[in-house]
Amino acid sequence: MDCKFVPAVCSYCGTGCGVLFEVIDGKINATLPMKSHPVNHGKLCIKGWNLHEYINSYMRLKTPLIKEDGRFQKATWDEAIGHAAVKFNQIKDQFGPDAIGVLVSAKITNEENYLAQKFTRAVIGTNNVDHCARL
Amino acid sequence: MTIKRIRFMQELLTFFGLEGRLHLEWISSAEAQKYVQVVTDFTEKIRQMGPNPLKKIDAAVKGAI
Amino acid sequence: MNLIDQVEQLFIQDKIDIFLGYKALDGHLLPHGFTRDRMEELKALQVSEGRYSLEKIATHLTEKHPDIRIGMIARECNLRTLNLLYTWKQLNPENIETINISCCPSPLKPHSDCSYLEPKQTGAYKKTHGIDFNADPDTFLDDFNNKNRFSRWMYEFNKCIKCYGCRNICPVCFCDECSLEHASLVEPGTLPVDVPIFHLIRATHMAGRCIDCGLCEDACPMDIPLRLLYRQVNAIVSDIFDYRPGNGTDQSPFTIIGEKTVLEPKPMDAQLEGEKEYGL
Amino acid sequence: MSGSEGNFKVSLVQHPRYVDTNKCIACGICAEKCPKRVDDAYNEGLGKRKAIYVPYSQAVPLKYAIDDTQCIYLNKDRCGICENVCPSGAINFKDTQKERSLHVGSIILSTGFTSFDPSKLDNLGFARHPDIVTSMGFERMLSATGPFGGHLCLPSEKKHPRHPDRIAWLQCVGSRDENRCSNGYCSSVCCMYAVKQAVMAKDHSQDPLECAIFYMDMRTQGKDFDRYVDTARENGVRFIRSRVHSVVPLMDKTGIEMKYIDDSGHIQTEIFDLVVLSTGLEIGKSAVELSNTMGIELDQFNFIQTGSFNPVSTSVPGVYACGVLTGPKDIPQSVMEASSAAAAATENIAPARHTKTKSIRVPQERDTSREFSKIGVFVCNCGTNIGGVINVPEVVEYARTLPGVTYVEENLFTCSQDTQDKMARVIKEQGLNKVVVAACSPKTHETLFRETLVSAGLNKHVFEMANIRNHDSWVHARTPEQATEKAKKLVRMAVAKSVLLTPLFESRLPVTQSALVVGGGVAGMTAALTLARQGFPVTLVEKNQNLGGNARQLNKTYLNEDIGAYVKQLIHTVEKNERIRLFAGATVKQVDGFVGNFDTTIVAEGVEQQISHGVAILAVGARESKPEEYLYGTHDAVLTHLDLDTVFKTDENRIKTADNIVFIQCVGSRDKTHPYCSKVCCTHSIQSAIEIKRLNPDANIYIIYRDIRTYGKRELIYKQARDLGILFFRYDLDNKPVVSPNDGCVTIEFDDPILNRRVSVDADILCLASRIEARDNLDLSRAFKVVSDSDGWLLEAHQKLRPVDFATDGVFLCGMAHYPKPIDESIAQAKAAASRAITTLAQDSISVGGIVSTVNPRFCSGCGACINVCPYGAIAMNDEKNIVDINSALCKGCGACAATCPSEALTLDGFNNEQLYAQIKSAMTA
Repeated sequence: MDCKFVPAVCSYCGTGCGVLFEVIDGKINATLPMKSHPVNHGKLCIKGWNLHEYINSYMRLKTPLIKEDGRFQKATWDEAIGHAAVKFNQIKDQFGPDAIGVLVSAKITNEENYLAQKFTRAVIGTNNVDHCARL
Repeated sequence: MTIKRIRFMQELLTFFGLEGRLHLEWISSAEAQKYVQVVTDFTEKIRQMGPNPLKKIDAAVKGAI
Repeated sequence: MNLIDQVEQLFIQDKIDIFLGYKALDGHLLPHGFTRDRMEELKALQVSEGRYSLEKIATHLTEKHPDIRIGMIARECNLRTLNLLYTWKQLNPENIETINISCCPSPLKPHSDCSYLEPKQTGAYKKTHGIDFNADPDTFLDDFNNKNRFSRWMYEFNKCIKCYGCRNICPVCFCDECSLEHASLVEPGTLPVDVPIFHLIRATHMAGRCIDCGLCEDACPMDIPLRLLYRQVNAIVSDIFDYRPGNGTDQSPFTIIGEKTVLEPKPMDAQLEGEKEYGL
Repeated sequence: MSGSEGNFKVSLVQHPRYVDTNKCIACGICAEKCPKRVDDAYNEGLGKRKAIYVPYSQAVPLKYAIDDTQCIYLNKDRCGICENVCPSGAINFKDTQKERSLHVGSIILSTGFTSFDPSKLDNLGFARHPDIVTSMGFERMLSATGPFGGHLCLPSEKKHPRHPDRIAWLQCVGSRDENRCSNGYCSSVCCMYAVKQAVMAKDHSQDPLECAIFYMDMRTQGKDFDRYVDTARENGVRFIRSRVHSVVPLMDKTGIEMKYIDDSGHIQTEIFDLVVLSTGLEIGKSAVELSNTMGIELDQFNFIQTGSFNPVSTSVPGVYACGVLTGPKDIPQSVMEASSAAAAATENIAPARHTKTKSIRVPQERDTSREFSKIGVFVCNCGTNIGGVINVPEVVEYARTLPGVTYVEENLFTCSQDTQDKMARVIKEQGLNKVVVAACSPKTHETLFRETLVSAGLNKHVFEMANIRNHDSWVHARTPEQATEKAKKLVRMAVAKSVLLTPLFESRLPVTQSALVVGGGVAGMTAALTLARQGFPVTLVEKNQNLGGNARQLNKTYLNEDIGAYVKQLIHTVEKNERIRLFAGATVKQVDGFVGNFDTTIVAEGVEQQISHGVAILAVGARESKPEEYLYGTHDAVLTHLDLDTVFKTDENRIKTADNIVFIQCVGSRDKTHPYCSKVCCTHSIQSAIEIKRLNPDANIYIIYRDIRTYGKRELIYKQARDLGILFFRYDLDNKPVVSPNDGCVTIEFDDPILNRRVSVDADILCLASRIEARDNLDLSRAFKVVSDSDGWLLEAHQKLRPVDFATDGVFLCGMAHYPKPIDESIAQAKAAASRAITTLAQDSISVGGIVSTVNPRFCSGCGACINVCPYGAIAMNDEKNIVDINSALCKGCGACAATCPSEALTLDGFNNEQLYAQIKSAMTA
């Protein structure tokens, strides 16, 4: 058996609380607040406390899915990205770039958010980009 | 068992500032008079104490939402 | 013998399978499970000021491996927790080895008085509207009348953001199904939380269980004086039943049928003078 | 009666009731309207009732009857109001006397007693002053259903109720009295009930109440009785040892004067407001006539003659008797005898068991699990009981609006047979899958409605009652509008719960039809033999190598029957009986299982053996304690009862040559550390004293006692002893006799309260009535999950009403393990225990499930809190899974575990949290 504690930053919002994952036998078993973290001082909100739940959730998607004939089918990343690119291009061609909007999330990193913004403005060509934490 | 739990709850409610709103009394099915007396006394006591302050909070919370 | 040698001995004598202690990582002292496979790690074993609930980790381990033998660093509060978990059959005392350490710098203090938790600063606004962290249950009862106690607690409870941190961190909360998540008792999806039902439920469930480690108050992001509340819970249980959770492995008075303590129902008092009006 | 044992023909006369019990629903309108007021015999003439009446409020069946000596219609052919007002047409003035003939195998007589009528005693003033009442009358006065509604009032002041300040009880009225009446026996229950009445009167009274009991000997020999008396004394009940000569109502009506002689011999006068005569028990005329008709032998007091070894058998084979009919006795003893008589009466006709049983055909249960709730609500008017206060049509309309309700109906009497038939039809036609009845208390009618559900193909647990009568119309009769609102809420709550009701299933578990009896004394052997004769295999486990227990050392019963010979015979019969498997020198090691299916490990001579049995009877007895005072063990002249009985058998000469023999009573009993009475010693000492007198008429015999407790017919030997010149001296706990050695004899010094002098006797034999003490039953009680009281006696389920049952099903007790008792009572209790055991053994299977707790293994964290709170030992830890298991055969559905479980892993089926929360929520929403 094996029991270790892995520090991490909560991915839910921009606050950046320090969390500690309790890992037993290689599986995340619980989330703890990091007592010595300068941001949260050993406190968490309900989302942070339940970080481990979604990691282990049976409902979590592990591969991309593409809807065919009204049902989701498992697909590879290449297929999914290709499919999305085709569809985006179709919309852009038919209705113009402003018909597309992008909503980004606090659950991804700053760098990824930057990329998303860049993608929206430079690739799609619209300013329709927003972030959930702006609410 | 009951007496323990109720006694604990009474003390706890006192700490919360809800003193005297919980009462326990043993009344057998043959003690109709006692039952009436206890219920009347307690109703009167609660009436004097005024409405449950928690209801106010409930209303305030609902109003806020 | 120093701590590391002691743990090494336990491994050598084959008394434990895992030892729960602390290890520094990037300047943070974090809990860690030391095992025989990686004895070299033992050199990094430390005692931490920041307290994590090692017992809770032990129960998690026991859940996965029922026969695992666990060693751990134990302060006074940890020992009380362990006693309580033995009482409630969540850990088997035969499978637990403790290395007792004192809460530096002072030697062990008496029950419910941990040096790491005091004094705590209370802001001016909170002092006028809410409850001082460092209040004593008795002085709190004396200082305020029924009405004031009520409004002060309501002020505190209304802040609750329902993070469940108090329950999650609690070393003696082990239920698989928690009443606080029971939709019929605590309405899901609303804030503020059902006041004061949420905290009353937790307070009653703490009766005969709370070992007063103070972790809940520590974990509360809204600064609700939970420790004061559970100290009063403990005081009531101690007054009525002469029972102090974690001081031994006696059964909780709430699970003993028949009267260990002879109690009479409380008589109905006269109405409380001059307290007809309650304010929020 | 004709015929003989096993084949009796009995003809019965049933007197007309003039009310059809099938139609009467006990609404009470008839009595309300009946113009004829009559003295209420049940309330001892203290109150009034009508000519149409229910004899008393708990009467079974709860149906009215017409008193044909008082009814105006039956006597003068006028009135007939009840017939007009009866909503169910139950009155039948043409009812006639019916004769019925029965063909039976055995007959049990239990016609009880009548209370002594004190009006014959002119010195006690009864019937000449209303404030002199009998104990039966006072009992009614204290009762909430009595003439004064439970308020303690003087019967003399009808208009302005006045509370008494001082009440006196006079003991032995019509008992222990051969001069003024011919009842020489002790009624044995009056001391205890007088103390109880005094305590209750004090409780009932708001003002301080002075209670005084005038008595001769305080005969509170029953289990825990002495403790009760001590508490009463501490709470200020006065006990005055004096037989009151006369009771004189004062001319100026200020009270009742009583003159008595106190302990020091002075005449005292006291004035009381109320005097209660503790009247004794005697056999009524009709009971005597009945016995004479049947040819049953009676004793000189008209009690049925029975022997100590066959306490429930009469002189006519096949006819048995129990209760006060065979001698004065209290409730527990009567209940034991009743079970005992049942066992005796069925012993010879056991092969006929179940030959006349009919089974009911039940329709197939409909599967409603995939259906939406279709709730039928039946609102009852209960004649005018509910309809007279509550606006029932409004409630009905309201019920229609409730979610899930598809059918609502108003009934005049929901419990009547035709409505039940209709209900069953409606359930089928409308496809209802839940039923709510808004009527009276589930206590009385729930079973009936459940049967109706079953007959309509529904599970009996998808049923809920709203009590809009007892909880509503009766208590809020003066505010009908609010009562109607409350009725709606009650219906809404019941509907809210019923939505969540699910079918609960009961299954049958086979019963191992054999018994285990622990203890091979007289009680154990009798129990084993009774069971064996009823056809059940029995395993009898005795710790010693020999059967017989304490009885082997005993000499004679108070009726002069030879115990030794009886025990020898009994042992022989037990050993001969092929259904009894005997394990001597064996102990019980471990008990697994539960009622119907026990597996017990016994150890006999070092060999372990597994026994399967359905029930167990614990008859482990008690033992004589060895006194630590009065030179016992240090001087040869000092003996205990058992020692003396041995002397009778082995060394008669020692008795024949003794000059002085002294008995000291209550040695180690009734003191601070052992506050109980050993019950048998007074009789034993006197019996021994008489036996000594027979052998050695010149011997001087002194009995030093505290209260002589020769209860019941034992009083006769007390009288005989006094006639024989045996001397009795009373002592107090703080003035015990002093014993000192004096060569071959011992000198006993004590105070004689009558001479008021110190007396000393040189005794050749000093016999100590040493305390009977319980054995160490800790292991046994743990194994069988039963409990002992603080004195060590095994604790029965209910001290009065279930004296041989334990709270744990399938385990019974008898003999001295329960409490010290004489051999006749042990035998009666043993048969009673066997009788109760047969109620389980006679079934081939028991019903398991229904309203019981279940555990959700997913939520159980194995903390074990529920195990501690279960009073029936139904929960056990499953060590493998670290969760608990509930044995639904033992679970009684009390719900203590469900209330204790912090995780809500345990639920009480039919009362689970969701259902209760739903009920509460629906009550709270406006």
